[in-house]
Amino acid sequence: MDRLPPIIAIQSIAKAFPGVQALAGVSIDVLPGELHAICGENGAGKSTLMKILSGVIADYQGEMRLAGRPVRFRGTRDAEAAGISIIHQELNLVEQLSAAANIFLGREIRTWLGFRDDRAMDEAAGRLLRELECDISPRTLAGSLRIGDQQLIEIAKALSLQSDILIMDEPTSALTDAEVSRLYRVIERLRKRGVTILYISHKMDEVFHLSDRITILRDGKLVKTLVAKETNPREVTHLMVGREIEALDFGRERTAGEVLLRVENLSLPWPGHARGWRLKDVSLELRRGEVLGIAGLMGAGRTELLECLFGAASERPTGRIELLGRPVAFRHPREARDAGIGLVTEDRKRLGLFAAMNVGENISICTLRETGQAGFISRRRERNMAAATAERLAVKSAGLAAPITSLSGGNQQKCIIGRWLQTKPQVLLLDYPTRGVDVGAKAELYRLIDGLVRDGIGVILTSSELPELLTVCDRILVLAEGRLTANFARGEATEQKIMEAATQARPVL
Amino acid sequence: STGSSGPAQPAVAKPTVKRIVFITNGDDPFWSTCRAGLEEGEKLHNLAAAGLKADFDLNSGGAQGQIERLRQYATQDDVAGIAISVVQADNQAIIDELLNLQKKGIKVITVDGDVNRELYRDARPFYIGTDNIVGGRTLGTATKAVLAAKKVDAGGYVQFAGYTDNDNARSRMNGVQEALGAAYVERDRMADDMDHQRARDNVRNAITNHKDLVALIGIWAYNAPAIADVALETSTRDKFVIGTFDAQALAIAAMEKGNIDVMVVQNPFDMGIQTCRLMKAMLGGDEATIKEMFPNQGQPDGDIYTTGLRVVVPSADSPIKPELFDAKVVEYLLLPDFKAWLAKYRLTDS
Amino acid sequence: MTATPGQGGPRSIPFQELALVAAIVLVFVLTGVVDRNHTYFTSFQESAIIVLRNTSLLGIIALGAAVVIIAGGIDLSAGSMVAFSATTCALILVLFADPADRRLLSVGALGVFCGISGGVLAGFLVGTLHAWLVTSIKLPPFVATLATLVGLRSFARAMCEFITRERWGSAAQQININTPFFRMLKEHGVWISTGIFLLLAVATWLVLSRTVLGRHIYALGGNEQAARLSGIRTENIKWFAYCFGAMTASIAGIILMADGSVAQPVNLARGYELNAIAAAVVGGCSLQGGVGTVLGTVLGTLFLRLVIDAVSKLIKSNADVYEGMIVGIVVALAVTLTQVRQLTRSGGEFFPGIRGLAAIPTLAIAAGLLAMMSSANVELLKGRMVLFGVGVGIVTLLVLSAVKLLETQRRQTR
Amino acid sequence: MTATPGQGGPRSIPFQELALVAAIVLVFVLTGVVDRNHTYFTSFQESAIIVLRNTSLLGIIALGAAVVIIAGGIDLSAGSMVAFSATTCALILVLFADPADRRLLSVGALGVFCGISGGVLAGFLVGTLHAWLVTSIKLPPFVATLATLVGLRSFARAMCEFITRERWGSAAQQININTPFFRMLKEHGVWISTGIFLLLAVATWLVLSRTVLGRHIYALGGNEQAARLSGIRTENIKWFAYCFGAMTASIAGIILMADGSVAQPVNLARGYELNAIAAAVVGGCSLQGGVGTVLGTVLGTLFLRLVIDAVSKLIKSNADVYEGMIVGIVVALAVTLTQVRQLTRSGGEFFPGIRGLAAIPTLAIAAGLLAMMSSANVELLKGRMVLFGVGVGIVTLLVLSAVKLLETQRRQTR
Ligand SMILES: Nc1ncnc2c1ncn2[C@@H]1O[C@H](COP(=O)(O)OP(=O)(O)OP(=O)(O)O)[C@@H](O)[C@H]1O
Ligand SMILES: Nc1ncnc2c1ncn2[C@@H]1O[C@H](COP(=O)(O)OP(=O)(O)OP(=O)(O)O)[C@@H](O)[C@H]1O
Ligand SMILES: [Mg+2]
Ligand SMILES: [Mg+2]
Repeated sequence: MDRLPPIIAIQSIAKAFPGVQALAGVSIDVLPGELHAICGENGAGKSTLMKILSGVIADYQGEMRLAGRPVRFRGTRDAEAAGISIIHQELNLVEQLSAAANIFLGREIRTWLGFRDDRAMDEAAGRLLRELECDISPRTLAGSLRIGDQQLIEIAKALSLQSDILIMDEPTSALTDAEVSRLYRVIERLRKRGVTILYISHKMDEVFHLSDRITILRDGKLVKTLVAKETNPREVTHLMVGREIEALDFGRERTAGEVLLRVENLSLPWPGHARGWRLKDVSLELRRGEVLGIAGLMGAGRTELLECLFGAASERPTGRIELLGRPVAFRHPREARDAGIGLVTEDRKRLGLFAAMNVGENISICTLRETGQAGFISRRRERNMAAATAERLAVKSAGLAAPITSLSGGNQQKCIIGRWLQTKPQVLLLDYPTRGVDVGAKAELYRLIDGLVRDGIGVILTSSELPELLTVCDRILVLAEGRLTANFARGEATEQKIMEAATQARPVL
Repeated sequence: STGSSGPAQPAVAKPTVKRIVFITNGDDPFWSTCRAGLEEGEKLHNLAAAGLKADFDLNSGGAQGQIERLRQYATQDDVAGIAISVVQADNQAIIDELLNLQKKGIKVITVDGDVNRELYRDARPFYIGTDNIVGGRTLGTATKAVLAAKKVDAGGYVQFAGYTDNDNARSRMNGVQEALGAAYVERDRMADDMDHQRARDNVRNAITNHKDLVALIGIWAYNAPAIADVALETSTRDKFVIGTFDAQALAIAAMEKGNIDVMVVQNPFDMGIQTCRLMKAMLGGDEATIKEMFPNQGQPDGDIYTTGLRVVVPSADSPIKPELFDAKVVEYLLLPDFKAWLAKYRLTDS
Repeated sequence: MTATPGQGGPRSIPFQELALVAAIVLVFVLTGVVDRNHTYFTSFQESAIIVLRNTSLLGIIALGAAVVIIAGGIDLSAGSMVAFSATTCALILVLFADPADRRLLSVGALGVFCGISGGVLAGFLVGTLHAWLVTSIKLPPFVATLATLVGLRSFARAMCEFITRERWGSAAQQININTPFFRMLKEHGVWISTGIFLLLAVATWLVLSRTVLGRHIYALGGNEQAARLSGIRTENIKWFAYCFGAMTASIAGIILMADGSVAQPVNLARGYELNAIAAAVVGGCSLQGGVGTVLGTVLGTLFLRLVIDAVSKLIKSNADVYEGMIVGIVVALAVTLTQVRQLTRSGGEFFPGIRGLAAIPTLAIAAGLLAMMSSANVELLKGRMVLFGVGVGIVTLLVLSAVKLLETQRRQTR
Repeated sequence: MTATPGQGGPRSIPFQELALVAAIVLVFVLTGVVDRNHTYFTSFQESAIIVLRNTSLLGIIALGAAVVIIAGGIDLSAGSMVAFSATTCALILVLFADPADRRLLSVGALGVFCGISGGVLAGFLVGTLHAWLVTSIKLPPFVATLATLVGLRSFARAMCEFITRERWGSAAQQININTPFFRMLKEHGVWISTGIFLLLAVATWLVLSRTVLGRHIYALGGNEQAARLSGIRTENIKWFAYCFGAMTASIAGIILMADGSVAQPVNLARGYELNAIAAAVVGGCSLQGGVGTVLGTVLGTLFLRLVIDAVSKLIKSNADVYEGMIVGIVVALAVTLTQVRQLTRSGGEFFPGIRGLAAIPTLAIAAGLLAMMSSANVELLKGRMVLFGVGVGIVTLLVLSAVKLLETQRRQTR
């Protein structure tokens, strides 16, 4: 295998963005037909490298050889012409267009008159989706699809090119395990066809399940390229972060206190949808000092559940919610905030960050009133409070005045958690806080959560990564199609059991 | 080319040359004729010799625009005199600025559009221009004559203008109404805010809305072609008598085609000339000329110099006859003669 | 602006268009009946011609505006562009005509041809300028076209003065066009402009709904980044959109010039850009981009103009005073219509909190004043106008307050 | 509109403001020197007063526009709001005055008080209406304020005609104000309006940069969803922003009415909204929201007005012909300035592809025509104007082509 000449030879490629050196002299050889995983912390430069490889970024230093020939892509079209296609980390769909239109966007099929041939495209798209074992109609609007299905559209789009080099940048970040295993099967088929795949993921199990070789980046520099069979997750993560991650088991000897939050028969309608509800008769309680995990497939309604508890749901939920024994019905996040609840949203960029503000302002946004009197802000106290929080959470940044956008994903997440810690919440709702966060940062977040519950607040945590839930949570509830289908205590839960509960539609309780 | 008469002045002219600035109330072609007159007067009365030059400033900004300009000129110390066609006769702010200019020793007169004489007569020493109420009466009389000739002794009519409560528009309309008398009912006075497209739509709507119309009266210059065109396009020309003010190129063309029965034409060209004459006299302290222009100064309306009105009719067989009008005020012209006069001064409008 | 998902998506657009058709028929019939002269029925043709003339003129510009809006941009400069192209065309005629001939009678076929193509070319150049400012200088479309909105008109004025001064010896602020060709154009003004409008509409429809370019325009408006990452040359799409917008405006400019047989840069087509945008919006184009149809735009324009005309039929004199209100209300209502489903479904309240409480008197006062003023045109209300107005105001107040109460009730019970 | 990340971000704002100060000084000195009367030096005070008067008037509106823009909205209705509040105030005076007294001399203190508070209240109501349309009816701000832009003015006209007809027997389209109080106001017009302007500026500055409300306004403009999920009552913030915008406009309306001693709804303050937005944008406010400062806005307004005034000093008469061009160019340049760093550093080309190729002649032609027209004001160029214009055009063409070539070179070498 190693005897073959590399199909892609990346030679000392460097790319600088204003402020950051995203890549510094990275050289990688990718062999034909192999699945080559790229690992690294947030901001290591993985996506940037892939963007260069797929012609999205055209100005960079260094050179690239494709099957021996030097190439320099001006745009994505050049790359596609050269047989390289990419599935981007972020969803890039036009919500107003149909699934088929999105799949063939930029490469529309024409009739002999030069007009668009929508029927042909619909048929082709249907075929691709079936290949992905996905049953959505090619005519449905992309905007009305669930995140998971949207991700699958992206994959179908990349596959439609039939290219012999495929780049996947965190394709599973929005997929459920079921969909992930579907994707695995697709990948297998592709590899049989001899397609070379570059695969980026923060999930070690995926990396080791799929890849032949693993290249590790750190701070835009190449650390090492390893053969998968000759290494192990521990070594890889070590190389990624440059230090050991003690995979210690959190939550030992934590003791749950009185009930903070009691939810009875919470239901959330979903007008104009066959199912009719996003949540149905959900009952749960959260005790002081415990981490309550919520598992479920994409679209199961985890986000909606947290949104309901936080008074941020699009519809008005029915049912009963008690906070410390008092019944509450929040109509606005403000009321929830004042009552002592905090929500760290799933979609950091869209729902969390204020890109135009600096780190300090992002941390203090919820607690400005506390800083001064009569609606005025005391800059000094604001700064002190923010500084204290940043220190407590060990936010790595060039000071509070640094623009929030200059921080890595994990640190941005810490800032948002810090924002809510400043409100001294009783209950903290964390909606998949480790999404797209690298291993190092994840470990820190786990430790942080552990510390918080020990200080006597209650945490509800959702995640699509079961090991994470199993590590951090004292109890794990499972949502399936908006209903609670299981309730495991620490210890009795296994990935197997959770998946069973998550995939069954009818409630057992 | 007479570039020097342009909106902009040579930046290196000697500062000893003082400017007389003429500020208009709008940007009608009417004013191009007046400007031509001003340039003519500049030569005729040899302003250059007196270290003067006339400068034409078209204001398309309404009252605010005029106020703004008057303030500007108050700061520029090469401005010796201001001749202005006041856009709002009752506008106190404009009056204030006029007085302020005179306090600074700048000579101010009004041309074509005067201040409200009951209230602000002393805001300017002299006025040069048409007597709009007389103008209105003249047009009314002429229109009535044509109606009579058509054996139409009753019916409605509509008057069109830019702003129906602008002073000269109002007095013209009142004059028309007065002269047409009670036999004919004024159905509407339609304002178009000086939007030419809307001027046309107004005529269209008037025709569809009022079934008994016998006459359409254009009060401002651009209303004339608007009326003629619409009458033509709706092939209702023969239903109406069309009388208009001023003579835009398009209006003249329309009258040639027989689409306008009568035009009451002011003489902006003469206004320009007289402005130069008066200004020179005022600045040069030439009492004789002033006396000559305003013989009965001090008496009522002794501060008014009326430039002639002209009634222009298509041809000699028009029912409108010279004897209808007071020859002292009104000059009766057939279209060909009028065009000849225009040609003499290379003018297109009046 | 908060995105309104699904708004005007394929499913909802027919709704919008059907609603417009219904509204158009309704307005037509109602006006025909209520109008004292029943003008719409008695003299259908004249009325139709008046409406057609304005519709086609506005519609041509609206098509351009629609394409730009669908592509996710905005073009505020249409009105000035109209004036600019008209002036350009007129000035070219001036140059071709004999200096003594200020009525431009002596302009031959060549002159006319150069004039027209000059005007259209001006549109192309301005469109290119917009695209350049937006794509290369990275100005927000609003700013770029705001700059040309104010810039182009004054540019046209300056050119007009300069060229006439050089050519005729005395500067003119407006140029009268008696050129035979344009007189002819004017004679058949309605039919020609309507023809051009329909032609353009069909062409635009073809492009938008049948070609790849059209798909890319929607994609660009819907999600620019996605479009770019799909290998679409978004800059070129924008180039097309802005050129199309400017060129439709310039065509309208030439028609307008012929129709008025005068080119007057100062106030020719002032504010048309807003009417065009309004028409497109009424037709269901979303300012967030990616949503809108040609049919909708055409219907929107027709509806807008019809309503305006209807009012001038009902209020016999000085109807133009009310035109603005009509347009404003129509626009607000039309866009509300596109949202109405979201509004009702999401149990959203109409008058939430103090904010809502404050909105109620506002609406009541507006309603009252409107009633009072419009009552001036109704015979039997003469003299009782103030009473009537106050009455309507109070009724509105009560009704809205009731709504508010119900909403509060409902939220309590939940 | 394509987001321009980091534009006017915390660090770059001082730059913007310093640049403006420099520009202001430059324009002042240059004009003072070039102007043949050296008016700026010889009669500094009068000139200053003129500039101040216009600056303060526009500035008051610009402050409102800035707050709305920073809050992520847009208010197109300012100009109409000015006319509306002026008309409201005037009509209240009419009602207080004796019907025979059309110059409103007989209006007492009470009448004046009611008039002024009526005008300001009108602002508050309109602002509330905007907030209601945007938050409850979910109209995009552009649409909502577009509707009021066209609606309010005609509403004002209708009211004016109606009330004057009822009160005086004959409808008037404008109301002259000779009420002693407003005469007095007019006497000290500059100082009062400047005072109000500065007062408002300081207040706005305090709110924006020192209060929680202000921070929330930035947050709302920066990321509405996140703001809401951070427990900010975004609807109320919008309510404040739109009310502030409308009320500043209505204050300006009353000042303008006093200054012109006339309330003329038809064309009072037409297009001021765009000048106000332009001033805010020149001052560094980003239309994407979340970015902008009071100081910047004030400087932007001053700069804009100063340039306009300077031109009217240099071009002695009919300067307003060029005003539009000035504003347009200033706006385009100012916003370009805020981007210039991104442009250069991200290796962006100025004339990429055919698009760039097409832009070059466009710019060359514009430059040529501009040169030709402005050359009319220079003695020694008389007669050679066309030559000069063509020359400049060609030079521009060559220079830009050279740039284009270099860029192509550079991308080749890469
Ligand atoms: N368009 C851009 N402008 C400025 N900086 C950027 C841009 N894109 C990436 N960066 C910076 O370049 C560095 C590498 O980014 P990149 O997205 O490649 O990291 P990554 O390895 O993909 O991280 P993640 O695992 O979160 O996807 C980061 O510091 C990021 O902030
Ligand atoms: N059909 C849909 N239409 C509109 N929004 C949707 C739809 N489905 C999901 N969403 C939104 O997308 C986000 C996440 O999608 P989803 O419903 O899968 O949440 P979830 O069940 O919590 O799953 P996850 O937490 O893994 O994203 C939520 O904010 C949800 O409101
Ligand atoms: Mg990445
Ligand atoms: Mg979720």
